[in-house]
Amino acid sequence: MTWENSAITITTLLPLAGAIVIVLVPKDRDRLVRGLGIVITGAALVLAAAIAMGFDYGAGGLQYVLDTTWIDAIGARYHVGIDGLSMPLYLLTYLLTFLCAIYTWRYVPSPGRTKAFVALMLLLETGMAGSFIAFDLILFFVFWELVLVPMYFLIAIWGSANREYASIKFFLFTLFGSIFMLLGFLAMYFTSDVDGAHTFDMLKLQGFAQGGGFSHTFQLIAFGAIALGLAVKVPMWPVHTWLPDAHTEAPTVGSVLLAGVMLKMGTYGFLRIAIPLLPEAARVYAPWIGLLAAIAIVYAALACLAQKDLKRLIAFSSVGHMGFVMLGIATMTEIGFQAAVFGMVAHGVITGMLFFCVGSIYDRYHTREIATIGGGMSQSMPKMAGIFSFVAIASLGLPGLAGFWGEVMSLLSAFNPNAALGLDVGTYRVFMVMGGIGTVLTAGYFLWMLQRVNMGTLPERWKGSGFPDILAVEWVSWAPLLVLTLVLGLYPRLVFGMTNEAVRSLTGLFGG
Amino acid sequence: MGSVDYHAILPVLILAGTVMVVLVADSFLPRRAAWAGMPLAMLGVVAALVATLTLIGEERSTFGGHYVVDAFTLVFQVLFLGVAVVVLAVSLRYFREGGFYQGEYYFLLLTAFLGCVLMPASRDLLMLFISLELVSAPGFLMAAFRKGDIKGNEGGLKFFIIGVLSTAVMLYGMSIIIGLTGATRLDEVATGLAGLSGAQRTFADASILFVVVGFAFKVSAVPFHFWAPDTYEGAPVPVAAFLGVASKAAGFAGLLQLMFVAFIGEHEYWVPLFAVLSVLTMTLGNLVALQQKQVVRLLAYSGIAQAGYMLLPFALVSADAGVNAAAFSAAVAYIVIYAVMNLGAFAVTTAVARRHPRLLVSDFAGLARAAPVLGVGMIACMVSLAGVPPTGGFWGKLLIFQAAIERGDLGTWLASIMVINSVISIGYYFSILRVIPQETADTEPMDVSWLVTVVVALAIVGLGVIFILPNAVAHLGDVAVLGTGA
Amino acid sequence: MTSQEYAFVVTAVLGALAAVGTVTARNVVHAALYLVVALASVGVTFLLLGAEFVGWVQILIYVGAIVILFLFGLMLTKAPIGRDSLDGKNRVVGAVVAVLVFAGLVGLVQAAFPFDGAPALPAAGGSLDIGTAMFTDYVLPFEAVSFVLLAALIGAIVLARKDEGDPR
Amino acid sequence: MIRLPLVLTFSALLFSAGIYGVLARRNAVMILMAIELMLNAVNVNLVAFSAQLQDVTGQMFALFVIAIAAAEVGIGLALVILLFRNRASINVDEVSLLKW
Amino acid sequence: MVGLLGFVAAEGGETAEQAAVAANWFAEHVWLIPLLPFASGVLTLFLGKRTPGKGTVYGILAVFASFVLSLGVLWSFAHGGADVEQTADWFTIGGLHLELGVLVDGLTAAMLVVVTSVSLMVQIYSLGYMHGDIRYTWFYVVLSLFTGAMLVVVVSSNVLQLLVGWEIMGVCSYLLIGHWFEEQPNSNAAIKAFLTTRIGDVPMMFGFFALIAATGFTTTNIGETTRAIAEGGVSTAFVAGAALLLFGGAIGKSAQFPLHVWLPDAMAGPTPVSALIHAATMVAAGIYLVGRLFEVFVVADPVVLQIVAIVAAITMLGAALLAIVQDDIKRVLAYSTLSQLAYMVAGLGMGEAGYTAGFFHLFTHAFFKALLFLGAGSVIHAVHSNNMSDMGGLKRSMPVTFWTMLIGSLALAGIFPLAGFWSKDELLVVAQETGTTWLLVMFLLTAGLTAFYTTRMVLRTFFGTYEGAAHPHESPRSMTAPLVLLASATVGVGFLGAPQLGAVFGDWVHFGEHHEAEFNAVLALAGTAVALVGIAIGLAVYRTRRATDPMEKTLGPLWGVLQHRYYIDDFYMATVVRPVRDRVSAGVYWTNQHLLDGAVNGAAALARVSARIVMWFDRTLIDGAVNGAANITGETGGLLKYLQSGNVQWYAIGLVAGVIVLTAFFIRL
Repeated sequence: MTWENSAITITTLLPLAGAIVIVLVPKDRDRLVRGLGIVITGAALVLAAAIAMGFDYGAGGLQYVLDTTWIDAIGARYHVGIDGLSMPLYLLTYLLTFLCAIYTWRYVPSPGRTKAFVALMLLLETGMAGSFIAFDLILFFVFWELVLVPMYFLIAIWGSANREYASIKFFLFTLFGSIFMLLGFLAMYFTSDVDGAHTFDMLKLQGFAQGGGFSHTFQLIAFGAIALGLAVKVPMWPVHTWLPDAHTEAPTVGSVLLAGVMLKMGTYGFLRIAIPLLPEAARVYAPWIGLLAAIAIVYAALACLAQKDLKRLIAFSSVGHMGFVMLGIATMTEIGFQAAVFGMVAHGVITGMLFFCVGSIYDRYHTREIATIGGGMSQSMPKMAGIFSFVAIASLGLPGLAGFWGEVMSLLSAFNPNAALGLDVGTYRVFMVMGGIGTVLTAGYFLWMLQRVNMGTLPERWKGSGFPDILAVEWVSWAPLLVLTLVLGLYPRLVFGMTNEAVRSLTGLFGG
Repeated sequence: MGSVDYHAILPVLILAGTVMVVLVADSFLPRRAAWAGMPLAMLGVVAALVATLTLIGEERSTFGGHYVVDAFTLVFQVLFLGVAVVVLAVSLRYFREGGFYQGEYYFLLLTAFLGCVLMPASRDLLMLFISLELVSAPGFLMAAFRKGDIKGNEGGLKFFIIGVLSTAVMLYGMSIIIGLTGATRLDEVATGLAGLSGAQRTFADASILFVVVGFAFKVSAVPFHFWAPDTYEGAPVPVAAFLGVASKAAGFAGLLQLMFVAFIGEHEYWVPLFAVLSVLTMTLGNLVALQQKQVVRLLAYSGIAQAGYMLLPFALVSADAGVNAAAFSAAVAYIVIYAVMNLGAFAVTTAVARRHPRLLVSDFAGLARAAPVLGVGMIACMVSLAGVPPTGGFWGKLLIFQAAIERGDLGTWLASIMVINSVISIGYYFSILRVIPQETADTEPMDVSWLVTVVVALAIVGLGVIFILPNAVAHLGDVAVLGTGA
Repeated sequence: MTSQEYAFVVTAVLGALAAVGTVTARNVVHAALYLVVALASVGVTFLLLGAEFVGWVQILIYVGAIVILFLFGLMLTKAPIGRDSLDGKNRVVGAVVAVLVFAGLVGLVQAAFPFDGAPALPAAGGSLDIGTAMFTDYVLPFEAVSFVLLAALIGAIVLARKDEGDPR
Repeated sequence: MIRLPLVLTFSALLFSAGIYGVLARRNAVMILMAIELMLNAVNVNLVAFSAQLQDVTGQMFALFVIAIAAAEVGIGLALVILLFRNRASINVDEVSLLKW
Repeated sequence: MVGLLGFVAAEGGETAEQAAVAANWFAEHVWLIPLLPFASGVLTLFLGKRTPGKGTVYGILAVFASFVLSLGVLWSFAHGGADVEQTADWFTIGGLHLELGVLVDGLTAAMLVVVTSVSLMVQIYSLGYMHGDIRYTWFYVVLSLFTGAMLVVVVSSNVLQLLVGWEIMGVCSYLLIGHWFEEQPNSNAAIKAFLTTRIGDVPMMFGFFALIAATGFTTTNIGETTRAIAEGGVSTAFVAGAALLLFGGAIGKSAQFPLHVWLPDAMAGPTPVSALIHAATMVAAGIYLVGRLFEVFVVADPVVLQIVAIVAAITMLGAALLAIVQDDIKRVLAYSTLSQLAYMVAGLGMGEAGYTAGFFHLFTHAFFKALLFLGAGSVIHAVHSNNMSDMGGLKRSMPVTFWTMLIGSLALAGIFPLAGFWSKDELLVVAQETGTTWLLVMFLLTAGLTAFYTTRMVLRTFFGTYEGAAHPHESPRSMTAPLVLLASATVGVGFLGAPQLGAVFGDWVHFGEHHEAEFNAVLALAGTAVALVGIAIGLAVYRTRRATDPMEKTLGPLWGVLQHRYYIDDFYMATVVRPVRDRVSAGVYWTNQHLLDGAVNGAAALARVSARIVMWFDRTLIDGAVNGAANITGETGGLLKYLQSGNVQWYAIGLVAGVIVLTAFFIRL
């Protein structure tokens, strides 16, 4: 065991170990548990950062690889590694969870139960991080599903009024999707023949696919199944309906991690599995994915306009933003893929931050109804209002802030999709125009939201309620995201630099 | 006919001895101390378990091949003895406080487990039959152990009537098979059957079905399942645990031997039969379970559905020995995993029964607060039973699934049906799961026997081990497959 | 047709009638008596087949012991008399099912062992072998069965006995 | 001597009669009796085959079946008596508290 | 510092060599110009409230420094400096290489001066005007950010960098229009402005994409992309499309028909903001964009430029007419701005020849329009009302304001020798030279109208009797000083383009070969004459102050049309809204509540109503399918459970029947 081959295993499993430690802490040591949460996630973040430091960004391919036997009965191996595509998302996972742990320092949402809360959060972290490093389909699937149960409980226990419905809907929807995904995996496994054996190894399958191992029809079917599973998680229109409920009902930390990281698992899956392993099918499906993505953008923006609930609005906006990511992916171009990864990171940072804001607003007002809040937040909490506006504006894609590059590059890539798709550019230009309309509508609902929340005068009912403006804990947990929003906007190379090599080899699969 | 291999039957001897000791001791114990039967029984079971463990790696045969010790036997014997430990542990308080006849109960329970332990080692029709009866007869009695409760009587009687009826049908089948083949040893039966043709073969096939009925009753396969929900509900909860886990696993231990050894040559005939049984069982079990409000009843239907999954590998048998081995090992692995998660669920239910005797689903609300270990344990078991990845239940299903896909055509269809069923099953497992973390007015901590807590914790650990090292369980099946030579 | 076969046919017809009587009689005691006849005819069949040991066991245990047990059971439960009190509502269904079973079984038997040209059975015999086998090859099942009986005995006592006071 | 099909037919009749009894009788003791008929049918088969095959196995089996049958009767009657004590009736069609 | 010394030295008339060194220094440090205001914005944000003067000092100093540097850059061009392009790697995405860069040519230099000087004036002016405002520091923060963003647009050497500045500018505009967001109309106006311009920005962005695509997705550099377009390789339709898309951005930002509706509403912002953003600088960015990418327009099908000219003509005349009927002094100026912006667009619409003229008008207009707005602000500050009906007779109480505004007004009317005269005259000359007579007529017509409404404004504000409630007084120094400075600029800058003086502006800003502007006495006279006629009519009509506007009677039904802004806003509402309204009866009330103001709100309402439909779709169909499946399985279970009847004999029948059926089915006979 060297650092090289064990680093990501240690980093990924550290939160899991931490969760076990936390379970063993006495129940009444509330502060200790929260402190431990911060320390563990912090340590994991440091390790992740160390991995990032040691990563050779110039080289393509996997690094920190560990490939060893695991469940030979079903042919699954423990194959982990990290490349430019995983790196930004891997780091994002640790950063967001760490910040969530800090945010939790102040209080754990009703009904308390700090231990369980922190432990589930850590379990979630392992699941999320693991899905970004797994290079074996079953291993990937395990991590993918590992996320499900903790998130279910985060929503079901610490959620708001309608939590039961939301949590079950979330669970069933995603499980439904992942069953299809698993079927797709198994189909690939049984069809594959590498050195006379079936395999779940992504890289081997990729080679097998390149060698023409999967027939055209097979690819179409397998891609359909896998894409369905991934699409639910993304979520793509029209299988997104779990998301507004889940996001809305989840506790703040849950929403942040859900929006910030979990949705990316779906889009990442497209880049990591669906497209490289089934490139022919990807080519066929691409325009349809693009269409759904374009619909999602417009649809979500319209839906946002109809929202009366602040958190629900943000939730719907995620659908639209992920639409841009999917549009980028659907172009199958280098720019599109890069845009997608950037979009994922940016969405994680910005929407995560938006959920933090909404959570804190809710803490003070104890309502999420925009009409009840009634405006005037700039008067009661000028700093909060300022931060909220900043993040909202970042989210609507203002150039110079993180949200911009993912959107604009995704639209740019749609201008001319990969020639290998053999499509008339017109199709994608229509998507591009829909995306453009979406950006206008997006600006519309965000500004309208700001008008109704921040602007105007403080309604009578809130006068004298003495809301505290942003608290120290909030500053600490938010500052990194705010800085990142700005830095990514001004210096997008931070992400593009990481992903360049990996994306190049990905696009290489299409000869485009 | 050599001398008896005492090492081989040592576990059985110890268990039988314990049965007698418990019985005798009970007559000398004052009523206040009647609970002492439990530690005695526990001691014997643990000793038997140790004796079994010393046999690991051995291949022995005694009593003229009626009793065989091999990997298959050992896997199941260890499983049964482990289950016995758990059932005993959860029984203590339930029976002590319920005013039951404790000594007799432990006596009957151990007798039933004696039958369980004999089942996998039995390699002829007669021993299988007697082992089955040894499991059933005490079962009938224990099911009615809540003497004052009409429901208990009713459950016991129904269990008995259906049990005896199916036994009669099975015996009829066995008599014909013996007559046609002139053999009772399973391997000889297989050879005998291979020599049949024409109408005699047809009669033999029909008889195979009759024989299957006896075991299908035991594993509660549709349409031989009707007793199960009523009996589980009427029986004391630990007895339901026994019926739901040990008795069912014993049924499968017998069925596996019959189908994979004795009747393997006739698979073309019975594979579609098992396909139908499996599909019917899982589908009906799941759909009806969705309607249940009473937890034990729900677990009964859940057990029916799970039996459907376990029956599926039987429908995968073909001429391809590789596929058969995969199916066999999948079935064994699933049974083991099923035992762990279902026992956990029953253990929790037993503890909850103390405060909420009616055991409605809603009675589990707030369990996570009132008894955290139980709450977590129940959640883990439910999630696992539902087959949510990557829990034990998932791995078990995946093994079956893989075998099914490997088999192709019919297997693919069955696999799809199983997937759909798994999805449906989430509905009712979650109906329990979701109430557990709820906040209730009644937040007073639940008084739980430390034995139950330990058992539930063990179940959690067990599920955790399966979760982290699924390989280990997956290989249990491989180990067992060697023993049958299938 | 040998004389033994004639004897068997008579026994069988008698036994069959008694069996039908057992399941259709309106009086519980009659039913029990029919059962005695049916079981006795089975015992006689065993004897005719040359299985003496089993035949005598049948007659002694069943006719002697089990039927008495039934009668006790009937008395203890004060079983009423009359068609409605003995038969359920699914007589017709039961009859249809039973006829189907009978037809099916006879069909299978006839197909597998055609009546024409079926050889006469030799005497079963072997009562001595039974004794030896019981305590050699069959010692394990024998012991196991004894546990079944023991369990049945103990359990039956526990369930059937009238508790005073506490135990439920 | 006796031809096998005849014996088997007798057995089939006993078995069918037993099935009818189990399905049609409402009195629990009557059901028990019917079951005894079924088990006896099995024994008839076993002994007949034992004769045909000239092998004691069938007879051995029959002896075990008799023993088990005795045990079952004991258990059955115990259950019936228990039921009677609690309900003052042993009609099985009235016993349907547990359903659905 | 070396450069600065060199600058001083060069001014002192030292050697040409030193001057060249100094000139290069300025050109090479252009990047500092946008950076300084950004830095000051950040400083003000974090330290402003703790600094004396509440942070205003950072902004003013930074803009002053930028202004000096800009002058230096312009000066370097005046001394024959060459175009400078500096770039630094930014990032690479796929094959697309992006650079951060500055591109300095004459156009940039001129724009830099305009932006920094007006910004400086406005910042100083705001010291007084915004004094005591609740978000005083914040105002300066945004003002600084705006200036920085505008400067980024001006110096950008690549389209995406330009887009960054462009959008930040938009957001600053939004923030400033909504500065007093406690009042809902203000925030409405802010949103309207942002969204309307964004509707233009999206096509513009697509236009950029087209440019990038023309290079094969390799670069975003303005020079290289336009070269790629010009050198062919892409179809003419593609070029025309790209040009039109780009023009979309200009239509939005420069408030041309049909996206002009936001600008009048934008007057809801503080007056200094109107002066800086909605008169002098940001609205000119659209024109600047067209100029920056003019290569695309030139090589494109001529029809593109014709479209540009037609749009300009419509806006020019239409807005001028609207200005006549306004009572709000800022709205008068706003429509005037629309109209004047259209002049510039029209100049560009005449092709290469009009390039210099168009930008010269932009240059002069920036100064006198800023002056007029600041003057109007001074008046508003005094009378606490925007309406001219609340003013009158302020000549005496506010002399400085009056005189400076008078200069500005005359410049706007195009009276010799003020700035407006020269630039308008140049446009007339180009129109005549290029033979676009119809445009010439439009120019003259608009000029007459301009003179008329300007006269109306001055008369109604400063002459007659005061009718307001407050006690008017002259504004403080901080406000009058910028007025005076701008007034002197208004007097001076026109001569930069005077043909008689060599028209140095043309040396700086030209497209292709420098187009030497001729002086055409006939046209000059015609222009002046038209203006004078306008003034005369104005004087005649408004010499005596009346309760109702005399034009109301004169114009008859036209008055109503103009009051309703040609019903354009209403038209948007009706065409977009009615289809929905007819179907959704509940929508009627709702629409009335929310859609009274303008097209953007109308569009938003349409969006909101369709959003409801979308929500319904979401809830009913998609969720419905999921729930439906769940119900079906549940119901099946509900029926199946009755199999478990509780009667054990039924169980037995089930068992035996099962055996029979299974045997019958599977037995091999």
